Amino acid sequence: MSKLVPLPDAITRFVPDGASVALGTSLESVIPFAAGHEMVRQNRRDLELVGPISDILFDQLIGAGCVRRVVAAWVGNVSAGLGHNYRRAAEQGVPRAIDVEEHSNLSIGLGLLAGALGVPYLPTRTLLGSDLVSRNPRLEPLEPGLLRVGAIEPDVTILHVQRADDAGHAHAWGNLGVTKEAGLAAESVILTSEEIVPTDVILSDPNRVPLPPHRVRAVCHVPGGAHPSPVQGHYGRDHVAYAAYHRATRDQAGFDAWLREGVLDVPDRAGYLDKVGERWPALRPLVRCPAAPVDYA
Amino acid sequence: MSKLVPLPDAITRFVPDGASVALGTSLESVIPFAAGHEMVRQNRRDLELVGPISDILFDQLIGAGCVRRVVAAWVGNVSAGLGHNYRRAAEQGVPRAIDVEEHSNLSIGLGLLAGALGVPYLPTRTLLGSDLVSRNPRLEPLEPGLLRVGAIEPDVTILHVQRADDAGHAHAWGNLGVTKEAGLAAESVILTSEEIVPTDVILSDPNRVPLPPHRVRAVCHVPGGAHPSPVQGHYGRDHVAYAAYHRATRDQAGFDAWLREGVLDVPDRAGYLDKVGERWPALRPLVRCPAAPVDYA
Amino acid sequence: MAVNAADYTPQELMVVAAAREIRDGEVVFVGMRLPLLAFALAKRTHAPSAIGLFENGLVRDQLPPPGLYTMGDPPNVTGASWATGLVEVMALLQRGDVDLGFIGGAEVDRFGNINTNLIGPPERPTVRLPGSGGGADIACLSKRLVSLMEHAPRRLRERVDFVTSPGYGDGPDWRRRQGLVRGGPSAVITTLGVLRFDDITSEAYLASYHPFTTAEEVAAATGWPLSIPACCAPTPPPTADELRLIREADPDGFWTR
Amino acid sequence: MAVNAADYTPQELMVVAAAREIRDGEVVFVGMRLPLLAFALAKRTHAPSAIGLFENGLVRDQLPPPGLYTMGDPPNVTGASWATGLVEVMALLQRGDVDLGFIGGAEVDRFGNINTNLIGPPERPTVRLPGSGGGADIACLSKRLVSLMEHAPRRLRERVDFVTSPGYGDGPDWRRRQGLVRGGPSAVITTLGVLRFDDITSEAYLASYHPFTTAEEVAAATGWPLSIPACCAPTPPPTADELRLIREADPDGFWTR
Repeated sequence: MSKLVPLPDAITRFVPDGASVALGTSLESVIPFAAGHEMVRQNRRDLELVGPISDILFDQLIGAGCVRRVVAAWVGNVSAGLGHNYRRAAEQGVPRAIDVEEHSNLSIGLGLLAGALGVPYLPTRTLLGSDLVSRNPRLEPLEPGLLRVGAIEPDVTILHVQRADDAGHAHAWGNLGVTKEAGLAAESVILTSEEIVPTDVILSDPNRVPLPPHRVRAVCHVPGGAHPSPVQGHYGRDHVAYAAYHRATRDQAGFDAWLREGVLDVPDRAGYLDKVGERWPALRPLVRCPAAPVDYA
Repeated sequence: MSKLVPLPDAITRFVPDGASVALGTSLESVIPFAAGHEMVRQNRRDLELVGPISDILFDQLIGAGCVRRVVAAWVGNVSAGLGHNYRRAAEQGVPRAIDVEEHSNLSIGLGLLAGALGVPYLPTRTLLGSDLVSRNPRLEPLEPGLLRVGAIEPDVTILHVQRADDAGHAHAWGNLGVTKEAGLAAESVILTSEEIVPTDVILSDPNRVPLPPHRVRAVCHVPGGAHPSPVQGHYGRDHVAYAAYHRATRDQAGFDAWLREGVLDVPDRAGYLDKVGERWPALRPLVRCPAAPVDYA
Repeated sequence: MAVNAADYTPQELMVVAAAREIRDGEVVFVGMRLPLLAFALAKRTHAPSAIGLFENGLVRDQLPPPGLYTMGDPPNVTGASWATGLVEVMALLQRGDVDLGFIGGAEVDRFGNINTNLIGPPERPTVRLPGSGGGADIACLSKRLVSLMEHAPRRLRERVDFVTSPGYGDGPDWRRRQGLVRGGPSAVITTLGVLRFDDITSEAYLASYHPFTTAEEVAAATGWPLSIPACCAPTPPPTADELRLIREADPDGFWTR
Repeated sequence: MAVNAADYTPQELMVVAAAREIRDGEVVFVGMRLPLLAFALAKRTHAPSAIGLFENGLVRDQLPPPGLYTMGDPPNVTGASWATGLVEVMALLQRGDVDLGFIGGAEVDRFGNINTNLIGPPERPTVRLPGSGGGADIACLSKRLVSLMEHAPRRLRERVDFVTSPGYGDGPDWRRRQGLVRGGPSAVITTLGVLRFDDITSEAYLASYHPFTTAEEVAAATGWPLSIPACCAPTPPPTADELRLIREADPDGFWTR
C-alpha cells in the first residue's frame, strides 16, 4: 500500500487545525518550506509549531495567522537576525497574539528525545541559572544540579529528505539536528522528498534511513521543497531570498504582499520555483562529492 | 599526529589492570575478539567488562581469569546458549569469583546513554516488577511507573570497525547496538579496524562516522579482528567456531587447552587466522551488495 | 492440507503456532531462534506486512533470508528497513509501538512470569543462566507477549526462582501496581501445547495440546495443577505448505530438528 | 606585521581577538558569524588542530570552507568529521568535552550574563529577540565562554532584563549555587575592546581597548562604571597575514564589513 500522496492531501489529512507540528528539525537546512506554504494556502489555524531554529518558516506561518503557539529555541531569520512577523505577533499581537514556550536548543532536543523514548522527562545539566527556567513550565528543578525537561510529543513531524520510496523508506544525509528525535516522538510523520526512488535503492543502505518506515504516514514528491534552505547534494542556500524576505516584511502590508505573491497565488512547488527564476538553477552544485562506496554483503 | 599503533601497544596503554572495558557493543557482530585475546596474552587482571551481549568474548576473558566484574544483560554463547566459563565462575568461583551486575538490554543501553549525555541517570519504564531491580544497585525506583538507570561510564570502549584512518576517523555500518552510547560514555576509545584508509575516504561520508574522532585514542589495523563474529561487507559469522568452542570448553581443562592453542600460543591476528584455516577465506561474501550512491555536494 | 504428527518436529509445530500469533501489519519484536522462523513464516503466509524489530538495532519489513543463526548475521542487515542502535529500536518498544513480542526462557510459572537469570537461591544459585538480554524489556513493554519453551515440570513451575521477565506477577492487577503501562503474556507455546491466560484470574490454562500428546500428558509435565478447560483441543497441525516454508528458512534444521 | 587601524574594520579585529582565544587542540563550540571566521583563522595560524562543534549536528577538524553564511550550508557538511544530530553534539558539551564556546547576544551585564530573549519587562516585552538557540547551553556547559557583541550603553548594561545565558550571575559562587558544574565567561569581545573577569569579584574589567579608541571612550560606551586596571592596553591589531586570511574566508565581507 503506497503512502505516496500529493502534498495538499497529506496536509489536509495529517495537519488539522490546532495540530502540534514539528518543522525545521535540521536547523538551517532541509526546512520543509513547501509543506509550510501548503498549510498557509489551506488556511490552517491554531497550530503549535515545534522546532529548535526554524529560520524564516515559523516567521511566515506566524505572519499568515496560522499559529497559536511556538515551542522553540530561536525564531528569526538566520541571515538577518530578527523575524519581523514574530516580533509583531509577540510584541503587538499582530496578526494575532501567540504563546511562546522558550527553550534552548538542548532543552528542546531533550524534550523531543524524551518523547521518542516514551518517558515523561529527561534530566539535564543545562539552563541552571537561566531565566528560561522560570518562564517555561516544561522545565523544572529536579534535584541540585539537574533540571527536568518534560517530553515534547508533536502530533506530526514534517521532514524534507533527499530520497524516499512510496512505502515510507527514506534516506537523509547531512547535519540531522533533532530529525530522529522529532520523527520518533511524533504521532505521525510526513516526508517531503526531492526524489521518489525504487524501494531497493533505500534498502541498499539501511544505516542512511533516519526513521523506522512504519511511523511514516505520507510521502510527497516535492522537488525543491526546502528552498530557500539547502539540501545536501541537491541545492545550496538561497541567501538572496532570505535577505529579500527580511527587507520585504518590515511591515505587515509588506508581508501580506510577499505572502500573496510567494505563497497564496502560487498553485504548487513547481510554480513557486518558476518565480524564483534564474536563481533556482544557479543553486545546483557545480561539483560532485560522492561518498566512498560501502558494501553490505 | 597519528593514532595508529600496534594492538598490543593500545591494550598496554589504555587497558590497565582494573579497568572498566566496554566490548561487544553491536551485540552478535563486530565483537573485538582480537583486542580481547590481546588482553589475555598480556595477563590483564581485575577487569570490569561492560556490554549487553558479548557472545563468547566475555566467557573467554572470564575463563582466563582476567575479570573481576561483569556489567551485562546476557553472558553466554549465542549459538549454544550457556557459557561454560561464566557458569564456572558465577557458580563455583572458578577460576575466580566474579561479581555480576545484571541488566536488561535496554537498561544497559540507557545507562551508557546517561554516561554519553553527561547526566547521572535516565528514567525508564522497563523492568518494573522484575527481580533484576532489587539485585542491581544501578536500578532504583524513581516515582510510580519509572525507574532510574544510573550512568555507566567505562574507562575504555573497544570498537571493531570496517575502516578508519590514522587520525581516528572511522566508518561503521550494519546494526550498531550500543556502539555510539558506549563510545561517547567512555573516557577513551580504541578502534580496531579491518582497513586503514586515507582520511579523505572517511570524510567523504561523515554520516557514516559513529563517533567524534577526538574521543578516539588509538587506531589498530587488525584485519579479521572480529572473527568468529561477522563484519558487514567483510566476512560472515563462523558458526562452526562457536559450536566448537562450546564443546571444547565444557570443563576447565578443556578451556585451558582451547585458550593455549587459540590465544596464548598465537602471536597475533594473522597467526590466529592461519589456525582458522580454510574456514577463514570461506567466510568472505560471494556477492557484492553496494549501497546506493550518495552525493555530498 | 494438514500433515501427520510423525512428519514434523515439536519445534516445527511451535514455529507454526507462533506464526499464527502474528497478525498482518503488526510490529513484532522478533528475537532469535524459533521466533525468527515464525516471523518469516507469517510473512510468507497470512501476515505479509508484519514488521520485525531486532534489539541489535534492526527493523525489517522484508522477508528475513534463510539460514540465519543470529540476528546479527550480515544477511539480516542486507535489505533491512532501518539499521540503527539498540536504544532507538527499544525506544519504539518503550513508546508502545510494539504489538507482539517473543521471548524464550528457562522457567515459566502459572502467572506467566519468566526466569532467565538463575536457578536456585538467588544468593547462591545452582545454575547461572545467561540473563535477560532483551527479554525483560519485551515482557514489560510490548502489548502482547508470547514465550516459547521446552515443556517439562522443572521448566513450568508453580513459582519461578527469579522473575526476570514479568508476566502477571501474582495475579490480577499486579502489573498495574508495578507501574507497567501495558501488556502481559498472551501465550506460552511449549513443546507439548499452548497455554493461554484467564482474563479474570490471570492464571495459565491449557488452550491446546499438540497432536502427538494428550491434555493429561501435558498436565503431568507441568509443575502446577494445570487448568484444562472444556474447549481445550489439539493444536492445529502444520500444513504441508507451512512445513515447506519452515524448512526453506531453516535448511539445516539448526533450530527445528 | 601589524597594520594601521584604518586598514581593518572593528569586526575584523573582533575576529582576530576571538581567534586568539582558541588554543591548539581545543574543542570549540563554534556557532555562526564572527566565531566561525575566528575558528577558521585560528586553524590557519596558531591552532591547526582545533576541533569545531556545530549545534546542527556537525564536528569539523578540517578548515571550514570560505563564504559560509550558516553552519548548515552544504560546504560545511562536506568534509566534516562527524555528521549527526544536535543532541549528540550537545552531549559532548554536557559531558564536559568543550574547552571553549562562542556566543553572541543583544545585552551583557557586568557579571557577563547575556540576554538574547527580550528587552523590557518579561511580561510585556518591548522587543522580542529571537531567543537562546544554543547560547544558553554553551554558556552553562563549556569550560570557557567568549561572547561577541556591539559595544553601546544599551548593550553593556548594569543588569540585563533577562538572563538567557548565565555568566557569573550576581558574583562569586553564584554558578556553584545554581548547580553549574563548570565554566563561566572568559572574555567579552566588543566592537571597542575586550572585557575580562576578575578572579575574585567575577566582575568585568577592560582588558584592552581597540587601537582606534581609548579606554575612556570604551568606559563612556558602557552601561556601568567599567573598571579599568593599570595593565589595560590597546588590543594587538591584526597582522597583514591575519587580515588576508579573514578576507579569504569572508570574501564578500558579509560578516566583517
